[in-house]
This record gives sequence, structure tokens and C-alpha cells, in this order.
Amino acid sequence: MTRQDKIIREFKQVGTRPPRPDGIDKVTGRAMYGADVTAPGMLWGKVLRSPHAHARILSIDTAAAEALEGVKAVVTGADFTLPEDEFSRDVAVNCMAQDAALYDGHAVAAVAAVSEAVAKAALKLIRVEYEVLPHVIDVDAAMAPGAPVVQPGRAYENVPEGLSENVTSHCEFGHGDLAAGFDKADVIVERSFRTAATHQGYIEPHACLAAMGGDGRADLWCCTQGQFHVREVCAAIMGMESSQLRVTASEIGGGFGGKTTVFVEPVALALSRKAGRPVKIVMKRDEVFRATGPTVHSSIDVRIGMTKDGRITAAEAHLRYSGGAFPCGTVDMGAQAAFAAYDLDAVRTFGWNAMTNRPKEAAYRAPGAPQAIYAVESVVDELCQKLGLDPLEVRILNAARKGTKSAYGPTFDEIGLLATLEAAKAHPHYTAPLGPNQGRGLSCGFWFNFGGNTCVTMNLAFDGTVTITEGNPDIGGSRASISLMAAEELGIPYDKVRTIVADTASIGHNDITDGSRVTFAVGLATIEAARDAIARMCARVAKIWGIEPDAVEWKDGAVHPAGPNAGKFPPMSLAEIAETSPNTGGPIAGHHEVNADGAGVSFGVHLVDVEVDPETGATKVLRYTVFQDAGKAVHPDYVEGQMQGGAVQGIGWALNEEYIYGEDGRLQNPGFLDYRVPVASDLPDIETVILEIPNPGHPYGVRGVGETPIVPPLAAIANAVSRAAGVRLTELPMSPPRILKALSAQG
Amino acid sequence: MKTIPVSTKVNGDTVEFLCAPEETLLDALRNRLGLTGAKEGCGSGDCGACSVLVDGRLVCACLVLAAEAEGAEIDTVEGMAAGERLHPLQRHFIDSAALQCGVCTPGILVAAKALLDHNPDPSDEEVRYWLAGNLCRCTGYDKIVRAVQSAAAEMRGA
Amino acid sequence: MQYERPQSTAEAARLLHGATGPARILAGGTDLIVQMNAGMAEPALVVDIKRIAGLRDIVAEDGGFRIGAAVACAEMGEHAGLVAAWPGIVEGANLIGSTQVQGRATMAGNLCNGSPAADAVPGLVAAGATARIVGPEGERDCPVAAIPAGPGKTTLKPGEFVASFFLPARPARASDAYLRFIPRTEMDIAVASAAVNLVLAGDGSVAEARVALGAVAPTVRLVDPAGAALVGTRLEEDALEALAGACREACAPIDDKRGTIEFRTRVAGVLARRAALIAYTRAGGRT
Amino acid sequence: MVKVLLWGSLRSATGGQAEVEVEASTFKELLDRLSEDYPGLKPQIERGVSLALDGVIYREAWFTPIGPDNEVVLMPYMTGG
Repeated sequence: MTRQDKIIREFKQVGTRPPRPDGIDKVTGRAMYGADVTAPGMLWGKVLRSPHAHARILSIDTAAAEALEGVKAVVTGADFTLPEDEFSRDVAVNCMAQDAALYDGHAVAAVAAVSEAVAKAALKLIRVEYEVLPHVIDVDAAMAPGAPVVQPGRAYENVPEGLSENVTSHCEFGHGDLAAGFDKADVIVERSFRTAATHQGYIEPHACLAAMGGDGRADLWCCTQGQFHVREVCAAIMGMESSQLRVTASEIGGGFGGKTTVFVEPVALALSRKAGRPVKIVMKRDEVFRATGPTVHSSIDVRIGMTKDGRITAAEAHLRYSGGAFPCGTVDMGAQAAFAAYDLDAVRTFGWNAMTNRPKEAAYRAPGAPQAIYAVESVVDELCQKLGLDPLEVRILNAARKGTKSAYGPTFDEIGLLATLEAAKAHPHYTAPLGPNQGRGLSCGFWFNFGGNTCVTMNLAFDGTVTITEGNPDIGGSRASISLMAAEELGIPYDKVRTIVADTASIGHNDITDGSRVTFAVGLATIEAARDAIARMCARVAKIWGIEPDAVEWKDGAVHPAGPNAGKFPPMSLAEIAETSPNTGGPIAGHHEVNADGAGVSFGVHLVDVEVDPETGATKVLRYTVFQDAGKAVHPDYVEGQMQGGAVQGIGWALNEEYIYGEDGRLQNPGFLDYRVPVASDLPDIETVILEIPNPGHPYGVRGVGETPIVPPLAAIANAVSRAAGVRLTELPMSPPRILKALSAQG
Repeated sequence: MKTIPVSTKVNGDTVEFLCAPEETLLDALRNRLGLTGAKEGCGSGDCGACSVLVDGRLVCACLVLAAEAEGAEIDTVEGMAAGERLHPLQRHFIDSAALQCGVCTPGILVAAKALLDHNPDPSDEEVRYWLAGNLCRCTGYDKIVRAVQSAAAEMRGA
Repeated sequence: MQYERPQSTAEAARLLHGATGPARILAGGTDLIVQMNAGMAEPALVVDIKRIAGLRDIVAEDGGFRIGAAVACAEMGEHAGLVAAWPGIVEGANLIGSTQVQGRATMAGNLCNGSPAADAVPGLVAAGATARIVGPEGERDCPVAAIPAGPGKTTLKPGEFVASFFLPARPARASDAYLRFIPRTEMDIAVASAAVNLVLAGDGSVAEARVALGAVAPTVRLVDPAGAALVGTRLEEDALEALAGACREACAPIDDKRGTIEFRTRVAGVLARRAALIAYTRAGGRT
Repeated sequence: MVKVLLWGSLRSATGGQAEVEVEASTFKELLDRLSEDYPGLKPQIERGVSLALDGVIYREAWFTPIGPDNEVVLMPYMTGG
């Protein structure tokens, strides 16, 4: 059942802010991240990468590298057997090029040596003969007939004929009669937008340690958002059985979607297999930028019609995304999310993905949604300006609500958009005065949220404390929130619960930590596991008391007689039941395995004030407030943390972050110096307002919160800057040269 | 390649190691001394995850040669707590939820301590500018600034 | 690679002279070690000059200051006398990178790295600072303005290195200021920058003015017409406009990932105006 | 029979119909019938689809019961970050 019979809303512990269980390890430097682990006899792996955006690999001569003292293994594309299925094959080819280098930074060979210095020296001895091919970097250029073809024969059946071979997929969503809708409009605004590719920018580069024996068994330690996914895809690439590969997720130094796939893990496994020794690979920062997943870059046209009183009559968007050198489905999600915040009679979105000679896209927080919603919310804001309407009132007037047929098809159940908009309207930020050269922007945001495959095991120690074994790397404080939900359900103090993230041999499959799923799905499974353990405890106590199991009940962390007829027994606490468990049938555990559905969509509204320096085009963010529906904030600190962190990533995307390519197709800014993520002094406080509109699909009403916050900032900032500057900005990032240019063009 | 013997003090303890001439202090701390609290986020001084003190001065360990540590005093995150007693900054970072993934946290704690050692009562703006070289991608910095300020207040006895 | 830690400038000069491959000076290392980590520099010899007597000192000399080549930028900011006399030079030096970088970076390194966008250099050029250079043939003094030769290049001869800077004595009503434009608030390389050094006459008008621009030409550029536009004025609007115009005129920037020709040219004028006003106020002038 | 709403680009496989009717009582049966009745849908179904049932998105659950009164919308299989 995805719709819960009963949603609990009164809590003793959920909603409090206890210290996180991994806190002390992380503030003392003890926490072990991807690069922090070593093994006896360990070798260092290094990857040689293509300096060309697009080139045929004619030959690779590794003899000199192999002959260097201290080198224990060299691998190239020839050392990998490509999996049958398209998904894994693309991942494999991305990890190690086969016959062609498809982007600047594409791996072409790797070595394992006794030290990092020897491995580096060996890379210089590898001779790769390339035939440089024409390249294409921009999505619109890639879609044009006659563009250099990144990979031939990759188009899905849904792509109409006659387009560039780079176009791999097409999608269309929506309902209603567009022409009739636009006829009803008093004003129609049509605009084209562009957004640059941005990188997740996690501070910890990818790192792994692989140890593979001659018997085909292997252990892999790595920083990942999903150790089970790493196992499946590495096993497929290595031709192994999943159970023979044990993957342990280290502490993870940020992911944001970028660690939902593999880059160096299969390479380390292949090197380890060849060398017969453990191999560690740690990416350098330039490798992270050149060869791991940024998000798509996009080119978008939006057209919206509105009546004089602010009702949207028709809306359409054409989205062209590029996820780099491989087919990519992100545009599907952008096309579905674009108009999710609106209740529309006539709406249509069209999406296209085209390949370019850029690294393979990896998910980035609400993948595909920020770009589309940026374009839509910019046009809505411009309509409000043209019609002299309050942008918040217009959103309220057109807001999707329960019963709205969403732009992507389904009819919405309970959603929190209206309440979120009303909260923004009531907040003092919305009416605070603005000074000269200042502007206020707002935007709605949306994300679907997912559940997915989840296993939780809960074990009661004989002393009455509880361990929870789950399988999702903790990227935002989930061990704290899972412990809280377990403590709540069991009626024991939070500090009696310890949650650990297990390796792939220790618990059943868990989907990746993605889709804002962990607090929802692992939380749900934890609550169910606790209820399973409670049922077992009730049965034990019934046995002790010599009464029927249905004559006892669980209340406030103890088993009680179910009523006066059950007999007079003093209640038995969890600790007492655990202590006697060897005598009553053995250790007590609860577990739950599920493919969770019913995650419940999430909406947010962001409000921002900026000041634009008319002489330099510099933007200063003055005030920022995030409003978001969390269903139930299990640990409010970490809900706020998601809202603040997502907002700031979005601010970076709006103002400064971008992949910059030269004419030669090489990435020009593969470092934190010129890939400019926000620094502390760029920002004001990020104020947060959490709303709690229960999700009917979770026993405590929880919704995922992690992804939605990156969606609104792009348009919120763009709207604020456009209002402050008096000119509409349509390209991200809105770097100072772009803003100054727009100001001068305006005169 | 000739290795260089280095004798230095790390968190108050005298240590000796051999290093390659081009090896960074960060690599020596992590790979030779087993002190993996300082992280390599960039190798170019742009992220601050490897922040340590050398002779009381805040630096990026990735931009110091290990050989330069000869005779120096080095302080890392591993030396901040006195046994099981956490430094107020460490405690407030946990209590104020000023960390999520935590990979930038060691560098930020070392940097924040250096700030409070010379300016016990900084403004929010001073905290933000001092920490501008410490990138955090999870928190948006808000709770980090709060945690530094509450630790500063406690340390001032306010 | 060979790492050496000489105790004297003479010993350092001998080491550099005897180098059999590429040799580099190590002071703060915030450019050199970045390049080494990235594989862009692979020196055969690195000469660490931080143990050379005097090279980490700021001392009074002839009414001005001598600043050792190994003095970290952060140490300059902690020297009250230097900050009072040359606030513009100190603020330029203290804009290089992060707090961490400022704890190591030196003006000499910033100068010898040869970047047209070096934050410490416009201030030195505007100040008329000289560098003391040590080489195989002994010591020589050279105006800082004559050292940059283009991106990544200097006029230093093989085996020469900067040992110290000299900032001349200041009259009572004099000050300087440095401003740069970067996309963020910190941590970026200057997209355009301007340093203005002013000496005021008794009546509050500008008696002497030197203006230097960064990141708008292959080297930091001293713009004489920009200085001339201020002399005799009290920074009235037309004087400021003439200053900005002279600065824009002097710009010969490039389009790159950090900025466009158009942007750099416009913003250089804006920064020079703003820096001039700050320097004027610091020198005791009232507009 | 249940009515299934398809997204726009799938209509080329159904002769232009935005909504098709199939005999199914579970998600699995629905996918099987769709593949049989409209072979043009098969490649997309094999790549992955999600199902929205009365507004709740299901990604994989075969045995999710579907009744004639349910609102059934086919969606692409979704991933997150």
C-alpha cells in the first residue's frame, strides 16, 4: 500500500535536533573518505586521458610504460569486455575509451605502479596515435544537419528522420488545445534561453581501492552514492557475478547526483586483476571536471500566453539538452517538470537530446528540472512585468493544487505548492523595501521524488540497544534521521540507536542515494522494520506471560497487557525483553524489504533580493529566503541544510558556474579557480521556512527534500537581476560581462 | 631521486620522515604519517580542504613542500581536541549542524580556529571573508557561520 | 628534483648559477607548487629562500621600507607602519588568493610569476617601487615596472632573483589604493585592476599621481596620461572622467574565459575612478 | 478495461491516440498488453517506464493493482540526483 492507512503527526523525537552520529568522526578528522583507505601491498593507479575533443584511436603503445621499473599493470580499452546492455556498455566506454576518444579528458589507458610518482612517469611513456576528428560542443550546433557526428547509430526509434545523427531522443508531453489557448491570451511572451553545463562540484574527488584475486572475487572500497549500483555495473563490466564483488561505501564527500555512477572503479578493478595487488585510484580535480558528469547544457524556447488579470491560457516549451557524448534521458524529466507548478488547460513541452563532444552527463540534483523551470519562470515573470501584476499573486492564481491535471499527465494528490506560496506572501521579506539598483525575484520549483528498492535490518542487542543496518550512503545526515524514526517507533532514546551503512554483502539491494529517496524510503522501511521487531517482542512477552499474542500491546516502548481481561502483568520494556531474549527464543531482529512507491512530489518557492552594480555588472545577493514543503521535517537541521545548500548551488549556477570550452573543444576551466562555485563571502544568510503538508505515502508524512531546492534559484536570481538591471537576462550564468553587455545594449 | 629526511613537530609530537623533494606536506601527512584529516580537494589552493597551521600560520598543505616542514610546528585537525574533550568549534559544528558530508570540515575547523585565535569577536562578514578559501558545497555556509559565532561567544565567555 | 635551502643570497645565486636544468625560486610556493602539482612545472632545482637572513623582514630604510622577498603578504598586513604608509600596496597583496594563500604568497613571487593580472604589482608600479635583484654578477636595483615582460615572462636574466623591494619615503599627505574586479568576492584572478598613488599639495589638490592598470595588457601598465589627468585637480567629475578615459585608452586586453575586451576596458576605467577617490580620501583630501 | 494516458511522443506508436484502452488488472499485465497491442511501444517499455496511478508514481511494481476507475498515466522511467 502506498497510501498509508494512518499518518502519525504527533511525535516525541521526530522533529527534534539531536547531534548527528557521524559528527565526532567528522570534526576530528577520523572519518574515512574514499581516498583515506590503504591496503597492504597497495599500488597507485593513474589514468591517461585524451587531449582531443574527438579523435579516432589508431594505436596505443604501452611497451615503454610496462618496462618502467615499478609499473605492475597497464590497461587500455582492449582489457575490457563490453557488456551487452546499452546502459552498462555506455558506462564502460565512458570509463575507458574503445576505438575513439569522445571528449577532452576521456580515459584511454591506465597504469598501476608502486607509487604515484612512478605511475605518473609511466603515463608519459604511453604512446597514443590519434586521428583527430571534427568535434561539436554546442547543443544547437550538434542538432544542425551536417554537424560532426559524435557516435553514429544511437538514435532511439522516437526520433523523426532527417535530423542530425547526434539527436538521440525526442519526447513530448502535455494536453489541451494550444492554438485556442493562445487565442485567449491578452499578452504572449516568447523567449529563448541558454544554460551552461555546471558540475556538482563535490569537494571530494572520486576515489576507490580495488582488490581482486585470481579466484575472480573482489573487494572494492569507494566513495559513491550507491554501493549496490556500483556492484551491478562493475560486475557487468568485469564479467563477474554480483555476489563475488563486495563493495563498501566510504564516507562520501559530497555527491549531489555526481556519484551515482562509476568512472574509475572498473579501471581499478581491471588493474588489480592484472597486477594481482590492490590498486587505489584517486582523481585529481582537473580529472573530476574533465571526465566526470557535469549536468546537461541547454537551449530552450518558451512561449506563454496570459490574460490581463493574470490567468495563463496556454504554455509551450521546446527543450534541447545535451548530456555529452552519449544518449541521455534528462530532457524527459525537464520536459515533464517544466510547467509542474501550474494548473493549465493547454500545455505542451517538446524535448530533444543531442550528443556533443563533452563528458557523459551525470545526475545533478533534480536532473533536468532547473534548466526548464528557469526558462518558464523567467517568462512568467516577464508577463507579470508587462501586465503590471504581482508575480506572487499570479503564481497563486495559476498554482497547481490537489485535483490539478499536471502538465506531465497525472492528477495531483495532496501537494504543498499553494501553502508554500501563501507562506512566501506572508513573509516580511516579500514586502521589505528595496534600494536603488536592487531587484526582487521569485520562482517556484518542483521535483518528483522517488522511493525505490530498500532493505533495513534492525537488531536488538541483549542490553536493549538497537543497531540499524541500511544500505544507503549518508550524504545529508540520513543516519541521524533514520535513528530518530527508529527511536520514535520503538519508544527508546535516540542515543540507544546506532545506524550503519552496510556493504553489499551485508544486506539486500538498496537503490542509489538519489531522487531524494532516503529519508522517505529508508525511513519507511525502518519504521516497518521496527514494527516487525515489535511484533516479535509482543510474541515473546505473550509467551512469558502465558497469554495469547493478541492479548498484548506495544505502548511507549514496552509491552503491556492489551486490556483488563488479559491479566495483570507489569509492562516489559524493550531492554527487559532483549535481555531475556536468549531464554525466550534467541536474538530479536526486525527487517523490511520493499520497493517503495508513493514518495510524493515536492514544491518550493524562493525569494531573493539582489543589487546590480550598473558600472561593472556585478551582482550581490542581499537576502535569500527558501520556502519548502517537507511533509514532515524529521531532523529540521538537515532539512534546512538541504534547502540552504541547494539554494547556494543554484545561486552559483545562476551567476558564475559554467563549463567553458575553447575553439579546440578542450575544457578551459577544469579547476576551482575558474569554475567558480560560491564562496562564503559571496552570500547572505539563507533563511528557511519549512512547511509540513503530510505526504499520504509515508507513515510519518515525510517527503523527500534534497533536490527541489536547486530548482528555483536560477529563475529567482534571473528575475531579481532582470528587475534590478531593467533588462531581461536570458543566458546562464549571468556573469558580470554578460550583465554589463545587456545594460549597454539597452543604452 | 634523493629522499630528504625531515624532522618536524606535528600536533606537538616530534616526528621524522623521509620524503621526495617534490612531495607536498599534504601527501606526507596523509601517506607517510597516516594523518588523513586534511583532504586534497583541488591541489591548487582553491578549496582549503587541506588547511593546516605551519608555525601558527594558516596554509594549504597542498601548497607546501614536505621538505619545508623541517624544524617547523604543524597543527592539523587531529590535534584540535584534547583527548576526548572537543574544541568548542568542534562541538558547535556538531550542535549547529554545520556539516553535512564533512569533507571540508577539517579544513574549515583549522581555519576557523586560526581566525578566533587572532580575532575572538569577528563579525559575520569577517568570518565569511576569512573562510572564503574554504569551499563547502553542502551547507551554503549559513550554519558554518552560525557555528563559528556560537563557538566564539562561548570561548569569549559571553 | 633537487631541493636546496641556502642561508645567504650569495649561496642562492651560486646554486642558481650552477643549475643543470630548470631552476625555480621557492618563497611562498603558491604559484610554483600549483604548477608542479599540475605537471606544468618540473624544475630540476628548487631554491627555498625563506632561510636567508633578512628576506623575511620588513625594515625601515631611508624613510621608506625594505620588504624581503620572502615576506608573506599576510605579514605585510600585520605591519602597522607599512599599512599606514602604503595601504594600497598592502590591500593588493592581501587580495591574492585565500587567507591560506596570503599566509605564504609573496609580492616577489607574484611579480616573478609574470601574470598581467598579478594583484601585488599595480600597487608597486604606482608607488615607483624598486626591486633589489641578486644574480651571478652581484646586486642591482631595478624599477618594478621594468620587470614584467609579458604573460609568464620577466626581464630577469638567468640566475637572477628578486631579494627585496624598496618603497620610498612618503610626504605627509600621500596615499594609495588598489581595486580589482573579480566575478566573486574572493578567490578569483583579477579581470581588471587599478592602483592609484597620490601625493597632495597643501591646498588639497593633487600634486603627483601615478596610475597603474592590471589585466588589461600583456603586462601591468603604468598609465602616465591617467596620472596627469589628476594632477592639479581635487578629483572633480571632469578630472575623474579624464582619468577613466585615459585608462580605457591605455587598455589592450584579450578576450578569455575571465572577461571580454569590452568588459575589461570599461571596468578598468571604473576601477581607476573608484581607486582614485579612495586614495584621495586616505591622503586627507576632500572632494 | 483500463484507459492509459500516453505521453505525446508515444502516440506515433498508437496511430496518434493519446489514450488507449487495454485489458489489465496489474502494472505487469498493462505493460504486456501494451507491448502486444502496440509493438511500437516495446522499445520504450524495455528502456523503462513508470506508471502514475491516481497521481502516485510507481517505477517497477508489477503487481500494483489497477482498476477501471483508476487514472493511469504512463511516464518515462525516472532517475534523480
